[in-house]
Amino acid sequence: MRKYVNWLLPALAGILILAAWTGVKEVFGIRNFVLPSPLRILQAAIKERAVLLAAAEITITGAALGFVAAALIGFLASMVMSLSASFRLSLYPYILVLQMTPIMIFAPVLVIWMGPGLPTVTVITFLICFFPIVANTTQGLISVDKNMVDLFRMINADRVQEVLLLRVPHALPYFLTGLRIAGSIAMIGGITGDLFAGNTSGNAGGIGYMVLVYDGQLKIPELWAAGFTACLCGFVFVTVVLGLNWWLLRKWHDSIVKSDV
Amino acid sequence: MRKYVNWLLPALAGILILAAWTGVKEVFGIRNFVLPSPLRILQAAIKERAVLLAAAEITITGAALGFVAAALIGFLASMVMSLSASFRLSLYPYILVLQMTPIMIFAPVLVIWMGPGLPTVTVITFLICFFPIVANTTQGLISVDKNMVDLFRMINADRVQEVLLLRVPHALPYFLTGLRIAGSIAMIGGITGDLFAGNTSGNAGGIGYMVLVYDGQLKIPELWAAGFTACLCGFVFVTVVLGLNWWLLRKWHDSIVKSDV
Amino acid sequence: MDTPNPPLVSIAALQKRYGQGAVVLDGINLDVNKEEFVSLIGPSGCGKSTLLKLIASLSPVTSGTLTVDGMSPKNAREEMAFIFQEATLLPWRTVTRNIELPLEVSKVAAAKRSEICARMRHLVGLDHVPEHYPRQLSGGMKMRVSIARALSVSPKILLLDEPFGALDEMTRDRLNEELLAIRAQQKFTAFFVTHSVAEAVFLSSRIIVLAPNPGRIAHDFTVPFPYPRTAETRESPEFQRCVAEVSRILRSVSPAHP
Amino acid sequence: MDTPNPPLVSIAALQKRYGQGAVVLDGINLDVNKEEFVSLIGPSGCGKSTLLKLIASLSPVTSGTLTVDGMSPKNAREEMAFIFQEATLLPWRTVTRNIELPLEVSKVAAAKRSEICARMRHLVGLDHVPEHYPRQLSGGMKMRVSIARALSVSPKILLLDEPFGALDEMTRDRLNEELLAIRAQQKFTAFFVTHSVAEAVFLSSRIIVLAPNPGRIAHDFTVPFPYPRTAETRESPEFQRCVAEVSRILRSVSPAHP
Amino acid sequence: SRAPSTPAKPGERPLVKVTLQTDFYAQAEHGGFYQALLKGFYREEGLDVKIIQGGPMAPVGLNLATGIVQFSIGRSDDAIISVSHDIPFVVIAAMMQNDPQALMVHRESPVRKFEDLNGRVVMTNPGAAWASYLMQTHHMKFYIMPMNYGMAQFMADPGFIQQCFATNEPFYVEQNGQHARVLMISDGGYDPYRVILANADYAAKHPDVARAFARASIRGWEDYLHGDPSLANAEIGKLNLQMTPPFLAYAIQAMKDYKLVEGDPAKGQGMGLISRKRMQRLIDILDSLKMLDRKVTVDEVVTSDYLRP
Ligand SMILES: Nc1ncnc2c1ncn2[C@@H]1O[C@H](COP(=O)(O)OP(=O)(O)OP(=O)(O)O)[C@@H](O)[C@H]1O
Ligand SMILES: Nc1ncnc2c1ncn2[C@@H]1O[C@H](COP(=O)(O)OP(=O)(O)OP(=O)(O)O)[C@@H](O)[C@H]1O
Ligand SMILES: [Mg+2]
Ligand SMILES: [Mg+2]
Repeated sequence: MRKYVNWLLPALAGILILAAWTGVKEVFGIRNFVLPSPLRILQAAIKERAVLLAAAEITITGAALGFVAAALIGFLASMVMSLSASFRLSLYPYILVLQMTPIMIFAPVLVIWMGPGLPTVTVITFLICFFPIVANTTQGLISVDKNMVDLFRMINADRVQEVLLLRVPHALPYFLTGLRIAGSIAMIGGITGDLFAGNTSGNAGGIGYMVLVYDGQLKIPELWAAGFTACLCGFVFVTVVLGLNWWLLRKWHDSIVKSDV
Repeated sequence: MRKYVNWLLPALAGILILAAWTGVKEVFGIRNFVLPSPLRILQAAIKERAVLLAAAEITITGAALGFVAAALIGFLASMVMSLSASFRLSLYPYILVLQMTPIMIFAPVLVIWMGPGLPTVTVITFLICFFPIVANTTQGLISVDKNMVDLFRMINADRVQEVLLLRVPHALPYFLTGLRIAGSIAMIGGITGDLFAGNTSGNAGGIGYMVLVYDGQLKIPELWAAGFTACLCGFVFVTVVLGLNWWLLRKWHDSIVKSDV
Repeated sequence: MDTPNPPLVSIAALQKRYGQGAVVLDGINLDVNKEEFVSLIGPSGCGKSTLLKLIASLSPVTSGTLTVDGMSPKNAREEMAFIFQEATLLPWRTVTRNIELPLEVSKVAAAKRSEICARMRHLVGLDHVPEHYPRQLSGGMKMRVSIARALSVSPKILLLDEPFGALDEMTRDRLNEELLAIRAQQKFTAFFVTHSVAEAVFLSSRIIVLAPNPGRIAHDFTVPFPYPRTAETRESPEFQRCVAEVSRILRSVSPAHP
Repeated sequence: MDTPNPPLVSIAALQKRYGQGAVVLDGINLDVNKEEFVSLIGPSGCGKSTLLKLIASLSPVTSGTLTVDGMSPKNAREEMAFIFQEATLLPWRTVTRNIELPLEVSKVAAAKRSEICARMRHLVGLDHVPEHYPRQLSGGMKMRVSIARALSVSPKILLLDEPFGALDEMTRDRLNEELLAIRAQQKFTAFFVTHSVAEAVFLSSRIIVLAPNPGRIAHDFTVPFPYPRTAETRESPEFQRCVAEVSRILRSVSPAHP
Repeated sequence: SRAPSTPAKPGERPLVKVTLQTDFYAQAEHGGFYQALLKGFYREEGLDVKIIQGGPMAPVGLNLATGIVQFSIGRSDDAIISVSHDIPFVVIAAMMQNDPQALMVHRESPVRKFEDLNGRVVMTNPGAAWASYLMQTHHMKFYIMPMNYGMAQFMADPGFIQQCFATNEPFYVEQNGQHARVLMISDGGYDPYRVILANADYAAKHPDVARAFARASIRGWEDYLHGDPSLANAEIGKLNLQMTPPFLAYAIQAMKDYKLVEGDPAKGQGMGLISRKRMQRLIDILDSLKMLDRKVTVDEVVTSDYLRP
C-alpha cells in the first residue's frame, strides 16, 4: 500500500501540473513559441532523441567528473578546515571568493590555460558544485555534541582521530545534503561548461550547446526538450546521492530510521 | 590576542594568494589580458569605481530581493513539506525540476510574462537560491531526535505545533547553512538576471552588463574588478547570514556555544 | 479497587518485538484499575520502558491486545503524561519555557501557564535557574525540569520511567512524598519504573516484577500499606520487611551472571 | 596512604564559575593519594560533575590550583578514564565498536582489542547484543556500554559520574564488586560520584560530602572497612551504621525545601 | 483591433505607438534607427517609436514573435528558418545589403581562405547556418566553440579564430597592440541580408505602419551615414558605455568601407532593397542543409514593398 502511495502521489502531482500547464496555455492563449505544450515538447524530444542523447552523454560526462571532484575535494577541504579554527578562518573566505566570482570571469582564463573540452568543463562544474558541499560539511563537522568532544579528549584522541572517528561520521548527513544540492546543480555546471568551454563539430555538442542552437533558431519545443533532458540527467545524480544517503545512514540516523516497528 | 588572530590569519592567507598570483604571472609570463595583476585590477577598480558602484547597486537590489524571497518561500515550502510525507513526496521532485532546468529555458518565458526589469531579475535569483534552502531546511526538519517526537506526541501536539515548536527550531542551523549557500550565489543570480532580463532598461546596467561591456572591450582588469565587486556584494549577503546565525544560535547550539569557560 | 468498574488499562497476551529482533515482551497479561499506583521493577533491559511506550502508544504492539480507558492507547493519549528515562529537553528553551511547553501546546492562557510553571519549578527546586538553558544544567537538574514539565499538566494516567534515578536521596524522598500528595489530590493512575525497591514499596499500591529474556511478569505484588504514607512509613519494620521481600523476588528473577 | 608520597591529585583554594554565572565551586581544598577510592556525594546541582570535569581538564579552573600527578591536569589526561553522567555513545557504532573506541584510538592491535572488548562486554552483561546500535538499547544497557568502554583501558585515575544510577540493584551490586576486583588488580585511584550512600560506603576509602550554593566540601569522611569488601560487608551492622551516619551528614547539608 | 495610438495635437493624426527591439546593446550598427528617432523621421510618418536594446541573452526573437515588440532586426537566413517553423516573422526591408559578420584571425594567421578552417576551432554562435554551409560546400569540418562575446582568448592565442562584426572587434584588437584580419562570411558564398523584421500578424493588420516604419528607418540610415551622425552617436554612447566616439567613428567608417548598408548599386543593390533571387537561393541552401521544417516561399518571408526581382 505504502509503496503504491510513494509512486502515486508524485505521479498525481505531475498530472496536476501538466493539467495546469495545458489549462494556462488554453485560457491565456499562450502560443507554442512562448510556452510549448507538454505534448509538443514530448514530440520534439522524440524527434531529436538521437541528438539529445548524444548531447546528454557529452554534458553528463563533464558534469559527473566535476561533481565527483567537488565531492572529494569538498569533503577533504572541509576536513582540513575542521582540523583547526585557524585553517577555517584562513581558507573559508577564499573558498567563498571562488564561489561568488561569476564563472564568466574565470571561464576564459580556464579555457586559455586548459583549452576547450572536457577538462575545462569539469573544472567549471567543479567550481559550481564545490561550495554547497563545503558549507554543509563544515557545518556538520563543527556541530558535534560537546559531550562527545569531551569523550574524545578523555580517550586522548589526537585532532586527526577526532575528525575521522567523530566529526566525519557526524557530518555525514550534512555532507550528503550538500551532495544533494551539488547533484542538482551538476548538470547546470556541465551546461555552463558547455557554453564556455564546450567544443564540437556539426550538430553534436553538449546540452548547453544544443540549447544555444535551438534558442538561436527559435526551436522552442526542442529547447524545452533539451532543458528537460538536462533535468532527467540531474535526477540521475540526485538519485545516486539519495541511494548513498539511505545506504550510509539507514542503521543509525534519525532521518532514515523509522520510529520503531 | 584571539581577536587579532581572527583578522591576521585570513589576511596572511590573502597575502599568500596574492603573492602566488603575482609569482605565477611572472614565472609563466602570463599577460594582462589573460590574468591581470592584482595591482592592475585594483587600479581598474578605483578608476571605474563610480560605474561599478552604480552597477553593484542595480544588481544587488535584484539579488537581495530574490534572496529574501527564496529564504521566505523556501522556509515555508520546507515547513509545508515536513507537515506530511505525502506532501514531501509529491512536491520535492518538482522543486528539483525547477532547480535543475537550466535558467536559460525559463528566463525568456519570464521576460515575456513579466517584462524585463527588477521583478524578473528577482524571480531568476529566486529560482537559483531556492533549492539549497529547501534541501537543507527539509533535511533539518526530518532529522529530529525520535525521543523528542515522542515527547510531542505525548503532550498531544498536533502536526502544526510539532513543526513549529520542535522541527523548525531544530532545523534552524540547517536553514541557516542553506541560507549561507544561497547568499553566496545570490549575486550570481542577480548577474544572470541582469543578462537575461535587465539589459533593456537603458543605461542602467548591472554588474552582469558591465562584465559584458568590459569583456567586449577587452578591458580585462576592469572585467576582473567587476567580478570582485560582485564578490564583495556577495560577502554582504554571507555576512548578514553569519550574523543571523550567530544571533539565533548563540545561546544553545553546539556550533556556536564555546565549550564552557 | 473499590468499585467493580472495568480496568483502566487492560493488557492481554501481549507480545512485543522491535522489527525482526528478539521478542522483548511476551505473554503479558495485566489489568490495572483506576487510581492504582503500579511500580514496574526488573533487571536492566527487561522491557520496562518498552511496556510504558506500548501503553502510551509510542510503539506498536506486535500481538495481543492493549486498551486504555476502553479505547485504543492512541486515542487515550490525551489522558496521559510521560516522564521519559532521558530528560528530552528542548535545547533552545530555558528551564521555564521547557516546563511550559505542554501548557503552551494545549493553549493554556499565558498567566495561568506561568503560574503553574512557577509552582512546578518550585516543587522540583529550580527556582534559582529559571532562565538557564539545558546545557547549563546538571544531570539531575535536567531530569527535574522534565518532571516539572510532566506534572504541570494534570493527567489521568502518569507514566514515569525512572524519574528520580539521577537525584540525591534527599531530593528523591522529598519528591516521592510530593508525588503522593499530588496523587491524593488528582487521583491519577501511575505506572512507575524504578530500580529502587524501597521507592517502589513506598509509592505503590502494587508492584510488578518483570523477568527478562523475554520480558514477562514474574510477580504481581500488592503493597499492604494504606495511603497516605509519610516519612514514618519508611521507618516501620513492616516496610523494611516488605522491601526485603520484593528484593528477594527481584533477585530471584535476575539473570545469574556466569 | 601507606607512603608519604606527594598526593596524586592536589586541589587548593579552587574556585569555579561558568562564564559570568554564579560561583559553582568555592574554596575547594583536597589532596587525594594514590589508590584512594574517593566518593563524592551531595545534592543535585552542587558541583560534583563539575569537579570531575575540572580534574579531567575538560573545563578550565577559574581560580586556585589543581595538579594531577604533579602535572597540569591536561597533561595528566593520559592517565585518566572518565565515565560520564550521560552514556555518550556514538550512534553510528555498534555496542562492540563503541566499546573498542578508546582501544582503537590508542592503536591497540585488532586481536588484542577484540579480546579486551569481549571481556568487558561480558563483564557488563551485554554478550547478547554485540551488533546492536545505541538506539536499540535500553537506558541501562547504554550506560553499561559506556562503563565497559571506560574499563577497557587501564587508567591510573578513574573518574566515574553516577555510572550505576540507571541500573537495577542486582546489576549494580555485582558491578560494584567487579569494580573493586579490578581495582585490586590495577590499583587505580577513583573519583566516584553517586547518589547512593550505601554504594559510596561500600566502594570508598573516603567520602567527600559536598554542600551546595556554592559547592564546597562539607565533610571529609574516612570509611573504616578494609578491602577486600564482599557482599557480607554490606550486611554487617557497622556498615549500616556508617551508611546512616553519612546519610545524616548528607541530610544536614541538603537545602531545606520551603 | 486598432494599433495603439497616442493623442496628438488637434488637427493632426494620432501617432501610432510601436516598439523596435535591436539585437544587441546600442551600437553603430543600429545608428540609422536612432537617427530616425532623434531627427523625427518616425514622427513625420505618424509613428511614436520606442527603441529598446537587445543583449546577448535577451529574448529578442520571442519578444517579436509574441508581439511584445512590433519590430526588430535580424538576418534573413534566421528569418527564413523561423518562418519555416511557423513563427510569425516577416521581413519588411533590408537593413544592410551585406552582413557585417566575419571571421577574425590574427594578421599572421595561416588561415587565408575558408578552406583553411578545416580541422580548426572557431568561436561562434552554435547552430549558425553559415558554418554548416561552409563545411558542406568545402567538404571540410571545423569545430565550433560557443561565442562568449569576449576577446581575451583571441588576444592570448595567435591561432585563435572567432566570429566578429567586421565593424567592431578588430578595433579593440588594434587598440591593444595586435593586428587582426577578417574573412567576410558573405565572401564564402553564404550571403544573407541584415533585415528589418516585423511581427507578421502585426504587419498583416497594419501594413501602412510597417511600410512607414521601413521608410523612416531607411531615411534614418541614409542620414546617419551621409549626414551628421552626432545626434545618434551621442544617444548610443549614452546607452552603451562601450561606444566611445572614436569607436563609433571606426564602426561607421567600416560600414562605409565594406558597403554594408547600401551595397553595390552596380549589382542592383540599394538601401532597403531585397532581391527575390538572392532570397530564393538562401532558402534553397537552408533547405539543402535540412535546416527548414518545410520549404517556404520568398513571399511568405518578405513583404513586397522592397522586394525586387
Ligand atoms: N556548561 C555550564 N554552564 C553554566 N553552568 C553550568 C554548566 N554546567 C553546570 N553548570 C551549573 O553548575 C552547577 C553544578 O553542576 P554539576 O553538573 O556539577 O552538578 P552535579 O553536582 O553533578 O549535579 P547532579 O547530581 O544533578 O548531576 C549547576 O548549578 C549547573 O547549573
Ligand atoms: N528501538 C529499539 N529497537 C530494537 N530493540 C530495542 C529498541 N528499544 C529497546 N530495544 C530492546 O528491548 C529490550 C528492552 O528494552 P527497554 O528499554 O524496554 O528495557 P528497560 O527494561 O527499560 O531497561 P533499563 O532498565 O535498562 O532502562 C532491550 O533488550 C533492548 O535492546
Ligand atoms: Mg528503561
Ligand atoms: Mg552531575
